[in-house]
Amino acid sequence: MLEKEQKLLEILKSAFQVEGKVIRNRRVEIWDHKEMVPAILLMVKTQLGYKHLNHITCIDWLEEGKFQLVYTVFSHTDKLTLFVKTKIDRDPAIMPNIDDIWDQANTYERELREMYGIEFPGLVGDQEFILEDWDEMPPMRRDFKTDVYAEKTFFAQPGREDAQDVRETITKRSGEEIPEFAKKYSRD
Amino acid sequence: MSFFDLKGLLQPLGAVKQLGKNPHTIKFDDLNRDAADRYRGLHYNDLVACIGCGNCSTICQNAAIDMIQLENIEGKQGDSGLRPRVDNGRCCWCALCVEVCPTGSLSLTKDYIFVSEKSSDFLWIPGIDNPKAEENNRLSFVSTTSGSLSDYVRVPMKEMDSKERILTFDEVVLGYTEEEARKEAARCISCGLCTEVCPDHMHIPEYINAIAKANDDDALKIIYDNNPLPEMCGKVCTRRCEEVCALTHRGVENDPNDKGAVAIRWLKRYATETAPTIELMKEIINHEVAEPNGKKISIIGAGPSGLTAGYYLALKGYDVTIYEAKAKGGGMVMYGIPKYRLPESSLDKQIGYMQAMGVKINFNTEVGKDIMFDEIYDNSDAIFVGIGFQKAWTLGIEGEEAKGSIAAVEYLDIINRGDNYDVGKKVAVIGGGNVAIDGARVSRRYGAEVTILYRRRVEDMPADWEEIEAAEHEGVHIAIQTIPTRVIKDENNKVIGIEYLKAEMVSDADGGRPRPVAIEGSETILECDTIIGAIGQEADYSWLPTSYQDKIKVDRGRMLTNKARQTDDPKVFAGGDAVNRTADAISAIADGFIAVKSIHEFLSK
Amino acid sequence: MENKRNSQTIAEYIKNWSRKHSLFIMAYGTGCGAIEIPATLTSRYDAERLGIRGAATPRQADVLLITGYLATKTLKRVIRVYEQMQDPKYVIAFGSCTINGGMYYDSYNTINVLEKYIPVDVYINGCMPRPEAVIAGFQQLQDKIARGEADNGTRYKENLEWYRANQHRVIKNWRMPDYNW
Amino acid sequence: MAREKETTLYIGPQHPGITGNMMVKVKVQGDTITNASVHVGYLHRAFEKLIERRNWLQSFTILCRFCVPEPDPMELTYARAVEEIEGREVPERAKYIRTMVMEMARLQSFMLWYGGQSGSSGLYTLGQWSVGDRNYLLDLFEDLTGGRIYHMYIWPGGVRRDLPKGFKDKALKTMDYIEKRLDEYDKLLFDNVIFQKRAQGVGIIPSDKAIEWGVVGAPLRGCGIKADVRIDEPYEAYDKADFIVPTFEGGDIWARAQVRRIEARQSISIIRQMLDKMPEGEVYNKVPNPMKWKIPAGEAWAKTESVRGEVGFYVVSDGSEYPRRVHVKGAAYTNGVTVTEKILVGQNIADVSFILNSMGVCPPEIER
Repeated sequence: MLEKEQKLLEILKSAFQVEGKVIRNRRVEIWDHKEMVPAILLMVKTQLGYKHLNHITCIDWLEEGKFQLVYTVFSHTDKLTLFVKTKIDRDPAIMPNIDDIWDQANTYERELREMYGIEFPGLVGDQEFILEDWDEMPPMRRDFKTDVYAEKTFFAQPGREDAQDVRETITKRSGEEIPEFAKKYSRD
Repeated sequence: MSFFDLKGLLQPLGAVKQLGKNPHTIKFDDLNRDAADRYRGLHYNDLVACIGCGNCSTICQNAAIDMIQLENIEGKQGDSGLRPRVDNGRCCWCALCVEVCPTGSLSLTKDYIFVSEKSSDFLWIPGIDNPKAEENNRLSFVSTTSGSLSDYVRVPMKEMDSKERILTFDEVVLGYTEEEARKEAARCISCGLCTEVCPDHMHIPEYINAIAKANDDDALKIIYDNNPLPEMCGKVCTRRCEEVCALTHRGVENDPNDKGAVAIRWLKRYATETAPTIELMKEIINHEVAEPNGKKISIIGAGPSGLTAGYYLALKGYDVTIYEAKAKGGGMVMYGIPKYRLPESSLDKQIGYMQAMGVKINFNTEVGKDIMFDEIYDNSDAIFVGIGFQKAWTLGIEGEEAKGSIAAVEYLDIINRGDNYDVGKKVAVIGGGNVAIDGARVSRRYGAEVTILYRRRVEDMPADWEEIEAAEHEGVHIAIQTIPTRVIKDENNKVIGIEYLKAEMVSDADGGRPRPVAIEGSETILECDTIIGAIGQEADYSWLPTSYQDKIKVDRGRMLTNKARQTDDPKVFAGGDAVNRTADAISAIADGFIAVKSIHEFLSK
Repeated sequence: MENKRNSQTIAEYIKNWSRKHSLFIMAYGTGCGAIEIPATLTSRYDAERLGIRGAATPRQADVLLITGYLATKTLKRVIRVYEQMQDPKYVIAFGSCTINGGMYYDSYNTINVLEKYIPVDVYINGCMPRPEAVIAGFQQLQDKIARGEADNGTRYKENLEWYRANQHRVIKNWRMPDYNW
Repeated sequence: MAREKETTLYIGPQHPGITGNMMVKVKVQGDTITNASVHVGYLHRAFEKLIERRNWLQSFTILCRFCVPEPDPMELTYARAVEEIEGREVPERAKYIRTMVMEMARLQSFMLWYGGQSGSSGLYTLGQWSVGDRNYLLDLFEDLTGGRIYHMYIWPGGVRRDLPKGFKDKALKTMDYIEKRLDEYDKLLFDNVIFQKRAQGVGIIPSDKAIEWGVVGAPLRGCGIKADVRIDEPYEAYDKADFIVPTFEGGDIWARAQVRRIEARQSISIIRQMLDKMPEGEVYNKVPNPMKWKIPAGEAWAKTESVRGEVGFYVVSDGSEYPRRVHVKGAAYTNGVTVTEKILVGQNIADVSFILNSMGVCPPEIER
């Protein structure tokens, strides 16, 4: 069981001294510093047959002040998926560019640059990918509040102002007084 | 492939053979054909079945559903009076609102064509805008109990085995574990319909949500906001809140009693159990005590209402003294409820906490005997009377003064004081309330064979169904539709049996609940050594000097107060069983809480 | 129908009658609702029965279908397309999103109320509207044309400033030629 | 021959031949494309942002909108990712129903592709046929799920409702009809010399580069590489189904079309097998009250095979009621952007929409 997975992990561990684990069958993850990521990806692509870059994704851990980047690569021969994960600072967010390893990484990185504000030194291509004339904070950052922005920018159809809150209606009728500190547990 | 690929040129011409065929184009007149039987079209709401809980509005990820007040729909207990209105400019026809509707009143219909030239036309009140949808059989996507996303089955409460528990007075209910409590709390849809029914208007959805969010400290704090005896309530409350729970409307399969309400009582109990010591309680609840304001308040009776008033007045900086005739606080809760339901230690802890917060309690001090009412009246800025009902009603049948015939309150009082009372081998309990069941179950613990005689049917019994079930599990026999007529005694004036008549239920002509009517000649004799009467109690006003009675009025056993629990004497407030008609602990607590506000107002003037 | 005609002159009546039977729709699938357009136009529902068919360019089209949500980036193109269309021109809005934002009401990149940016003749509710509903919407539009009330192109011109102000709120960098009528 | 001046052309977003609301900016010399760049963002609704504000169950309704022509793989992939993090079991019957729904979705998407592929080569009759016949499949969906386009049927824990009465008969009848019709389509498309001439040797993906370029789905199998999530990582009841994954050499539009031609028939076969083998039982492993449903912290990568290729969801939970991150990698993201940009070079302007159709470009999936 999980022999292929263990073997892959062993190879990577001995080559790069990375931390990692076998998540389940067909899923292996490794963690490393951001500087090492291009080297690892180049190695798995050229030597281990992980030629298919599925995607690059970013997770915003706002509380920690970190971005987690996940590079997912897949081997069509082993049918294994390898996740190369790293955490980088949110400000300034800089990550080595890998579009010389995979061309399609260019679009993924352009998207990350636009949506999270992560800089990839040496990345070519238009600054704008999906958005147009965007002058706010990169929208996928968790501190960007899309509902606030939408309310401010767009209109809402009138006629719904008479909506009432169920909890409020009942408290009004019964005379119950909910203390301030408890209100955060009320249904919103 | 040559340029003149004959096959490649001719094959497509095969399409020509479709020419004379019947087209599959839908005829113009049929364009409004019915959608599928499961189609998710416009909303329909059964306005009568709907309880306005607003769960549909909460689940809607598009904020499409507003709860609004409609004409002709009034709120009542268990119904907020609001009804959903769908903004079709938001709706995405996902039908999640249908899936979470606890009553199943909301559904989607087969109608889907909704075209207008004005954008303001798309506010849709289901049930008002398509009143005939159900009649016309247009409902398609309806809620089913099995497919519904709300969870209608409560997490079962673990109990001591019935064979084991009749040997001991240890607590029967074992309480929720943390995991169970989180799971049960997660069932709550937080509508808050329950809070209106609770006499004390506790903040139920808030503390349940705090438990669900794994924040037990906050839960306890919220509970203590207006209830200083939650552990007692968590164990023995009559919990009218659970009767109106939004999740009860579908019932639970194969169990007519359990309606699947959120176990509000058990969750409260769980929250209180997270603070097992007085020190910990002080730390968690962290109530601020105001600077002493020098005003003196006396409270008669350390029952739930007196304790509640005492606690919150003490927090406001008043100098509070409670006078209690008995050796321990808690009143009826202490002396009227058997220890397997409410252990003494649990009450001690709560009262101890109150004492630690500055409430003074003078035990063994009976007003009218050890201390005179005049003295209290003259030395206090305000008085709260929470004396409760201690005197039992008599059965009013021949021979009930015989030896071996005892009122349940007295009986429980003796047992709870720690004394013994020999019930003999066979016991007959008369009544169908919680007190009757208590008397029966206590007697079972003394090894007696117990029969409960009740005038009506089991489903008419005012006792909790859980209590009735527990009694049956413990081997209590319930003789329904029986009307006791006579106590049979021997030459030593000792009870040896009870004679009763069988009754049949006659439906009431005025539409009331069916009445029991005795069947002539159906006299039956039940042999027994003890008869425990549990048909009701009343208050004792011998402590109240006649000079005060023109202001502190008593009518048919109850003290008269205004809404603020103030008697005609502005200094005197009253609450609890002696004032309200519901005679349960939570109403007494509510009275105490209301009195605190009015006393504070009265003294702040 | 007769009453409607009575208030119009014969010439107007004939004009509207012919207009309502020749609705060339702009082939611009702006949102998810576009998926039901092929179904509406093809053999099963066959909207060509009503004189509805596609047109490739804005200049040739009568009806602009806004098939659902509009991303702000598309809004700019839609305004351009709408202004290029020749009078009489009609707009049919599909789905909840055009009425009050639909499921994207809180998205930073989609507009919520379409009629603030371009005038709308008919709304079809649904997410997505089925072909039957789409056809019902077109019938409503035909009815509106027959009544002689479908003159939103003129209204747009008259209230251009108001529309422009709303459009500028969303489109930050205009960079478009101002339309010369 | 003197070199002609290079001109920039914008194809789309409003263009009858384009596959949805997107734009291809091409530089042309004469008729030949020298450089192409795909511009997206016209359908950006910020799903991944909106999901931050929607809880685990509410998210499922919005997810199917990722790809309009084929919404079910999105629902399934999300459900599978959530189930993996939570460790939730799915009843056996639900697995079969899910597999069947997936194949129905693939089949109706193939029908749409027939319309698009033939329409972009000027063969409008087939478009009328296949898109018209697709309605019968949508009728099946309507019976089963209650929706025509957006089904919102597969959710974490199983599927929403069991099969309605009489569904099996109706489905089998529809399958028979569609199978018969597929033969007719072949006569109009694959036997048609116009299509053959236009498709063969056009839009070639070099087979040695295909994997590296990130090509997935039918275009990859059209390069002779046997790769399909359904056999690489069998999910739901695919391991109990008997089907072949066709591959064709060449990497051109013709090869991709052939792959789809066979896969459409395989879909019919799988649907029949699923209806046949489906066990009795529950279809839904109930989740708790959705407003308070928490998923333990964790990350999962789930993928399924759609018509366009593999659809992957990277789902991250931080242990709360709301997903931390749901990242969607649709098949069109690479197929429709970088790969298309590459293979368009050297082609005719007239072939642009033809190639886009053969790559299965679905813009809403790219920009989300």
